[in-house]
Amino acid sequence: MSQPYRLATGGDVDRNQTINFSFDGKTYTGFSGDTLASALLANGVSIVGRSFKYHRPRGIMAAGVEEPNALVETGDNAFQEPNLQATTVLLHEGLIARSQHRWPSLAFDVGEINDKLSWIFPAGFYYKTFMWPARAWRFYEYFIRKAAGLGTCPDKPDPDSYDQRFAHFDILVVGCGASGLEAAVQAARKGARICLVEQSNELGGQLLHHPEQIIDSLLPADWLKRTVDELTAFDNVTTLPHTTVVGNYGYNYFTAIQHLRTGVTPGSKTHNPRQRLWKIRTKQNIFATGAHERPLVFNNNDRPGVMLADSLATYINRYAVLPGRSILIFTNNDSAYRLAIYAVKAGAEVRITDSRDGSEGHWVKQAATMGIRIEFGKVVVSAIGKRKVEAAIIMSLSSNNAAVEGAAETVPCDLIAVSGGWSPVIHLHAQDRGALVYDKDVSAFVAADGFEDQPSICVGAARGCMDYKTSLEQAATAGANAAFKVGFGNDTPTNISVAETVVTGATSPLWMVPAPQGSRVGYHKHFHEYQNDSTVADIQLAMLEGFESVEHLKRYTTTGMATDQGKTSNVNALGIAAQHSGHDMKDMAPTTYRPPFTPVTLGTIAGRQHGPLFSPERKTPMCQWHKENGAVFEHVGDWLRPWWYENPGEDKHGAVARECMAVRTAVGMMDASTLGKIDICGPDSAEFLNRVYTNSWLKLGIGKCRYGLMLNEQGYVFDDGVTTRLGENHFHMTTTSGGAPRVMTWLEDWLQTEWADLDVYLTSVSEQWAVISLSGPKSRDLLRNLVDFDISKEAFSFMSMKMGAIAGVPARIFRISFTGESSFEINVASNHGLHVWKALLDVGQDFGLTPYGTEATHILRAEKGFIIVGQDTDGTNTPMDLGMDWIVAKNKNDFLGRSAFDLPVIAEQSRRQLVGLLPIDKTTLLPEGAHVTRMRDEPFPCSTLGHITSSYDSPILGRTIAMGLIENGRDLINQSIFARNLDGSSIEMMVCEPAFYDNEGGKSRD
Amino acid sequence: MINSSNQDSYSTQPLSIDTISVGALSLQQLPTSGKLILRGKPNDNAFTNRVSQLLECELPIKVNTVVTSKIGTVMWRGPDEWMIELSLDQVDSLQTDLIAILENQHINIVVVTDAYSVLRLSGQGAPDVLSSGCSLNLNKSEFGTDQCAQTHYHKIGIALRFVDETPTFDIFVRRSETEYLWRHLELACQTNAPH
Amino acid sequence: MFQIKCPYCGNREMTEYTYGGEANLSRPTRLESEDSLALTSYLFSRTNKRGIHLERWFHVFGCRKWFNVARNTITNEIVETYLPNEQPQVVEQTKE
Amino acid sequence: MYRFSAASLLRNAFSGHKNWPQQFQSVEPKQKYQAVIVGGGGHGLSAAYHLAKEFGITNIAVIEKGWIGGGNTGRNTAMVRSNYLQQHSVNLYDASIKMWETMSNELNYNVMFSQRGLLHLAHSVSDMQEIGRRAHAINMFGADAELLTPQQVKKWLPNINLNCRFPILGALLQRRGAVARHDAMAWGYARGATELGVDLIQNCEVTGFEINNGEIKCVHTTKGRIKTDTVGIAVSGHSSHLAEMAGFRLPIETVPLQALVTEPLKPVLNCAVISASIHAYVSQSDKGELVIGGGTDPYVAYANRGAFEEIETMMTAVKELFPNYSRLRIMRQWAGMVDLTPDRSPIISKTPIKNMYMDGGWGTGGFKTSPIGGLLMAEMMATDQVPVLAAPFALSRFESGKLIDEGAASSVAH
Ligand SMILES: Cc1cc2nc3c(=O)[nH]c(=O)nc-3n(C[C@H](O)[C@H](O)[C@H](O)COP(=O)(O)OP(=O)(O)OC[C@H]3O[C@@H](n4cnc5c(N)ncnc54)[C@H](O)[C@@H]3O)c2cc1C
Ligand SMILES: NC(=O)c1ccc[n+]([C@@H]2O[C@H](COP(=O)([O-])OP(=O)(O)OC[C@H]3O[C@@H](n4cnc5c(N)ncnc54)[C@H](O)[C@@H]3O)[C@@H](O)[C@H]2O)c1
Ligand SMILES: Cc1cc2nc3c(=O)[nH]c(=O)nc-3n(C[C@H](O)[C@H](O)[C@H](O)COP(=O)(O)O)c2cc1C
Ligand SMILES: [Zn+2]
Repeated sequence: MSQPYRLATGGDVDRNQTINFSFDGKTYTGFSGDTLASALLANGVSIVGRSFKYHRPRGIMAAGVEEPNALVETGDNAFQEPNLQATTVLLHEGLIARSQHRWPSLAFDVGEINDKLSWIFPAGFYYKTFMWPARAWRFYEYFIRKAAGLGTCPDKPDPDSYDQRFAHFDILVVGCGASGLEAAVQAARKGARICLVEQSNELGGQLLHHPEQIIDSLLPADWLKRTVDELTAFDNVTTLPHTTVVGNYGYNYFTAIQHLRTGVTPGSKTHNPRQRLWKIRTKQNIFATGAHERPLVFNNNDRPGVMLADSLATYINRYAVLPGRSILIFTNNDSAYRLAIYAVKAGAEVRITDSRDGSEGHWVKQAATMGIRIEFGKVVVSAIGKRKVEAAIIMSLSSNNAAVEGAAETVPCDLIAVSGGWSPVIHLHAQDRGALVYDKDVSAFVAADGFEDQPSICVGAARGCMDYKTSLEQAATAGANAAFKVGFGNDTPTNISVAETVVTGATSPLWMVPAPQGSRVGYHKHFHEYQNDSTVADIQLAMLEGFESVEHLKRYTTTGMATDQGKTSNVNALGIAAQHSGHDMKDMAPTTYRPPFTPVTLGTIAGRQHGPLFSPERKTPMCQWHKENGAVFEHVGDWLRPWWYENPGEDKHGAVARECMAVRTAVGMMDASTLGKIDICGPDSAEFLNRVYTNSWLKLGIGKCRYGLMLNEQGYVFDDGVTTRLGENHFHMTTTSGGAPRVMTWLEDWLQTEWADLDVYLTSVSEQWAVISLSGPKSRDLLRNLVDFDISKEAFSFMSMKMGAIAGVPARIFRISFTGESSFEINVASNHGLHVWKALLDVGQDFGLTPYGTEATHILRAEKGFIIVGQDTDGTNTPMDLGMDWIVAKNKNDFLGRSAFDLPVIAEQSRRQLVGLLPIDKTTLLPEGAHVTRMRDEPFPCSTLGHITSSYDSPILGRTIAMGLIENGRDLINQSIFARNLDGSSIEMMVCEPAFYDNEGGKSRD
Repeated sequence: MINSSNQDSYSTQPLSIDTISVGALSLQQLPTSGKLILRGKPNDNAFTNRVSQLLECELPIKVNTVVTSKIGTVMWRGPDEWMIELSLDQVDSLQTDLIAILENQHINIVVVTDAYSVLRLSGQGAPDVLSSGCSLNLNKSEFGTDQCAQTHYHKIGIALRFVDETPTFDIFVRRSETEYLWRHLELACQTNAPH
Repeated sequence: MFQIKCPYCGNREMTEYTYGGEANLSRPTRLESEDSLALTSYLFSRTNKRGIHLERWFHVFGCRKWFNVARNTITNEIVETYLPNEQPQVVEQTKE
Repeated sequence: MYRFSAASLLRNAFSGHKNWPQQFQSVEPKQKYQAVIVGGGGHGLSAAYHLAKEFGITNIAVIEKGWIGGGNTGRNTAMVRSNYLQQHSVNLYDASIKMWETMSNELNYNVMFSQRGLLHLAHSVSDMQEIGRRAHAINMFGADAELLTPQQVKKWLPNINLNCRFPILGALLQRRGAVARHDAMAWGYARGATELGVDLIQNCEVTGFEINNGEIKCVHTTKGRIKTDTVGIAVSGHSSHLAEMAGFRLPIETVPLQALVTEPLKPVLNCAVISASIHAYVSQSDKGELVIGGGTDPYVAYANRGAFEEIETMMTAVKELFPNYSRLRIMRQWAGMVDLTPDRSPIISKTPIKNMYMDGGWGTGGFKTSPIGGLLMAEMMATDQVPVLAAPFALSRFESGKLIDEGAASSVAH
């Protein structure tokens, strides 16, 4: 029969919509409205997973996010998703689910041997063994890793897409149970902007399975409808079902995960994202997040068929599934009596074992009236049945809860429903360091009172309030109050929903059921924590071994460290520890609560930020042309720059050599648009430059350019570039491409804080200007054809700037050179960049104009011994180290970094200095980064003299060249030293001045 | 002959595409507009008066506001910084005029026409599209008529201008980062437009 | 995640700002720095305050202004923001 | 010492695991100790162990304000490597790796030291230059380093997206690079120290020092006044606070550093991988979680938590490197407070107070050096001499300006 455990009537499932799904290859049917868990239960599937350590068979225990056992993998191939709780997977057509962490099958799992051997392997056993022989850990580890882990990671990129949204609200209400809805309605009525979030796909919380709960004389369904309708009518309310608030990062900043669709849409379009990350900024927050029921801890309490009482009620009333026929309820509080009533109504046989002495509560009385057998003062000491509960053993509990006594009765049953009390969901409060106190009445931790000035409050079950009437009152007050605090209306709620008062008996804590005297297994199978198989015995052992702090307990026993983060187990674990050490619960503190509340898909946080959207791929105005003309690109920061241009049949080496030679012998052109550019204006501009650069700027003539080095306050070079005086009070600064934002921020800093007296304005114009560097002996002849002014050597001297037109558009042209050849840096408005680039190409044909990339530039400048900041410097070099003493003004009182020159370290003898290096063998290319020794083949380990910063094969010189930062390098000029390969071999090289070509510099002035 | 607004050679807008629309949402790369950054002291009456006279509107001194005049719009960018957006062919003359009237004052006028491009996002749900990477509060009450703001979209800086109640926003973005923003917004439009 | 109130633009997410380190470090003049202690303590030494910390922030995605913030480094509460040429109103009392 | 072994496990199994001795013990402080170590993290515990073991000084106490190993030791991503840039650093860190290699046996405690290899990815020409320089340096200084091509990277990391936004051009491999079980190291040292007679005092905060003529005389704690004439400080993120108590100031800023774990998985990543330029690093724990970290939050904070922003940066980076990790889920995130120095190198040093020593400033990377840091501080405490390995890391370098710059190499934490 299909769905043998489905009830004929009732529930929120749609029996007209059958859904086919598979679990471990077997196909089943369920109904629309089911979760995977409810559908599996309806089909009588009792084993769903295996536990982490002992591989014990496990079934479904809960009905929501607190489920520790029933973890499955869904989807195939790229759509595979491991470790999902069957209780939170919505059933959908074609759902493929698999059990995990078992081999070869769920039913017969070889790993179960661990359970047999569990008596040898208590908590932390792995710290005590696997140490022989020495260093054998990697061997053991191989097997241990295989045995550990749960699901498997997909091996293909995620085909799904994810969305992100930032949103601002006045009030965030988390949880749409009775409390959350009431709070939201109250606040909405006052006019505040509200975000109402519910992790389940349906609104209603507990009300969804408490069908007898009358509110405002309405049945729950009707009250829910009325309330939701009212909320929907407000346009100041945003309701987000199937959305979980996962993180409270403080100061009213929350993250939430919205599930936008279920199931797999193969080939799904990017516009149909699977999940959305919300970043929510609010002013007031109400946590109406309910409470999680706790299990009771007895021998074999993890057997399939042991379920949380209220979860079982959920399956019966919400999903119309009664997964057993004969239910033994084991409780220490009144709430489970509701289940008794539902279960009997659904046709089950029910018997109740209550550890308390008695209760006069409403439901207890009702259950008694219905003739349900209730036994007080008794406990389940053990579950019987390995793959499914077959019976329970019951004994009496001694008056101090310390022992069990009397005869053991075996009660046949196919389900044991347990309720060990309720733990309010205080996670969001606690994540933000909200104070917690132990509440005796609730037997759990709740948010501490006295935070009226705080923006967040817990209400309803989340505050430990376990009856609807008070919860609703509390919620209504909180809602009105929150609205009032954000400036809407007064703090008095209107038309509070009223529930009947229900008398309930007190919860009597029972952290663990004592093991019967002489029991062989003792506490070794009392699981307080299911997924990681943490038992009462483990806690006892840890404490015996000196792990007293609960944080130690957690880490030694791994309790609370599983995917459910101890939602059902943490309070019990504390109770057990308290009991064991003789502490009062009020002196115990839970371990730290941390985001996320429930696990969050990594891809959801990444959103669309991957591939080209990971970070901007910045392109210059001429980029498209480069692409179409064989450019191989280099990533420089976010920029894409042509590295070299590959002609058909060329390799990198050939292409770069061709480009270099073109510049040296004819003319080349490079896109230098990525350079940082800053417009500097104001009466104190020259003084400002004087302070940020090492050299003098006051006397620079208008229209003249000068190279400058910027130092940080430690006296080390951090950027360089050419700055030009456009007018008396007006300069144009260039910076390195990568350093542009940093330099701008740095300059603003000095201007706005330390030197606020200087009248200077800075404006970034990096992207206003496209820059084309035209370089080579024929550059002038070429350019002449395109400009409308005199560019002769006499009229337009080296290191000066002129404005005029090129190819019909305005330009600023700078006579500066980074290659050592006669060069023109042509700046035109970015939108003209491509136009001018193409115009140059047209005219350039006759001159052998060759576009060249960054690699050629680097070679050309190295031939000249020009540094690249960041390559030939590493943030620890002074200008003197770089052989650039000439750029440090001797007569200036102060500039940034100057003071540091007085530090002993700067004056030190053995500093590394930039020198040129010539391999004795002209064809040997020195490895960049190679370190240097004075002696050939000096055995490693040894000390370094320094390292090679730049190394190239120079086409014009027909040999390899290099530069390096070498200790006392300048003293070694004309001596030979040795670069050392990784294998220790030596390459002999000669130290020289860092300049290899046209050392007089005549060419660039040409 | 030489004219910075020489339209023919303005061949290279950052994107080759102009407009997409998805449902009610549209995203558009606006044709290049003229843009000037104006710097000066807001408490210097000589400065503000002269600028106001020339622009025929008050200089927006109030934080995050926009003033529209015959010449174009003036956006607040900081306590001593404004951006004037105007038609391309008026950039040179306005620059010249400003320089002339503000002679000998500590001010600065910089043309940034090409440094930024402007994307126009319009349609119901536009704030949600922007919110896919922008943390600014775009609720109507917080960001509406005559308002502008500089903020960020994921990793890049943007400036937003509220255009109309459709709602329509103009987004000023660095030229080289335009494509990044466009691609993000295009996908966000597809997600947020009702299907 | 805290917000910072830019003295010019108003409250914005911290993601719009960059941190600029401790405020009120006094940069020794050339002469003073010949006493190298003044210089090295300016360069390296930090109060690293547990409690109210005076620090600098830059509104990089906004008005591009530097300003100062008094922030409690234990709770991240922003007590005050003020301009570079101003003095904070908080006099540090709280240690914890 | 009670020896842990397979045999002892079996023996205890037969008695229901009821007879295991305490691994370590928390006691109340005595009035006087020969030496006091402030901070019960890896460094403090290692110092105590080595002081007792190597120098025979056992009348000592470790004072811990919370629970031992609960500081950064308990919240770090447990990467152990010595592939630093500067010679002094490589020497120091490699000496520590050598101690790790024998630690399980030395302590008779399985610290799960797993030398599975560690890759630093290079995403640009300048990254390549940086790892090239580092590889050559490490090699020359006697530790191990190799340079990998992208194809070799793919062999080590079958799921890597070589062609990510910043394509991978190569990697630096250190085969002896490792991960370890961080808590076990703390507990192992604590057990070893207890065994040698050291007093571990938990839940006891140092609140002040009595200093006479520039000499340490007495330590004030929340459990009373303790006389001693030698003090070692190893409190990582709290260093400045302790220094303030002693009346001096440090070149340190304390910033949050965050990390997180995914749900446990079957083995999917068999080495550790760091990408400094796109800000993430990943390894898989023996239990199966992917342990992920990134860069620090930028501002001073003592809150043991950070901004979501950094988490987002890490997740985008991880997805960019391993697009198949996208559907995995994050189970828990946390943060520590790390003590950054200007040059990102530690301070192992005498202090302005006589007989007060410090082992700190390890910033984002001092888990790996718990053994050596502790040993060096122990030697200073026992002899008042500065060992050769420690000398370059003295506080005085911030007066001379002779820094040991590891900044370039540590833009991402590990
Ligand atoms: C997220 C993260 C990832 C990291 N990843 C790595 C990594 O992969 N590899 C690596 O090598 N390093 C890593 N680190 C750095 C590493 O964790 C630390 O450098 C190292 O643990 C420091 O050890 P410690 O013993 O000095 O400090 P801690 O372990 O922090 O111990 C200091 C102890 O001092 C105590 N204390 C402080 N003040 C007082 C007081 N007044 N009185 C008494 N006790 C006090 C503290 O409670 C604390 O327990 C990481 C750090 C973090 C936060
Ligand atoms: N012992 C008992 O009898 C018992 C126990 C619990 C609740 N209740 C009853 O239920 C009434 C409470 O209703 P309530 O509204 O306080 O709780 P509830 O459990 O009905 O509702 C809480 C809702 O919050 C949601 N939620 C929790 N964390 C969330 C998150 N991070 N993000 C999004 N959604 C989240 C849950 O899915 C749930 O729907 C109580 O007043 C009580 O009468 C009774
Ligand atoms: C290497 C490593 C692995 C971890 N694995 C887990 C884990 O599997 N489950 C878990 O809940 N926490 C895990 N944690 C995090 C701890 O639970 C905890 O968050 C961390 O030690 C910081 O302590 P705190 O959160 O109590 O402040 C791990 C931490 C580290 C350093
Ligand atoms: Zn601002």
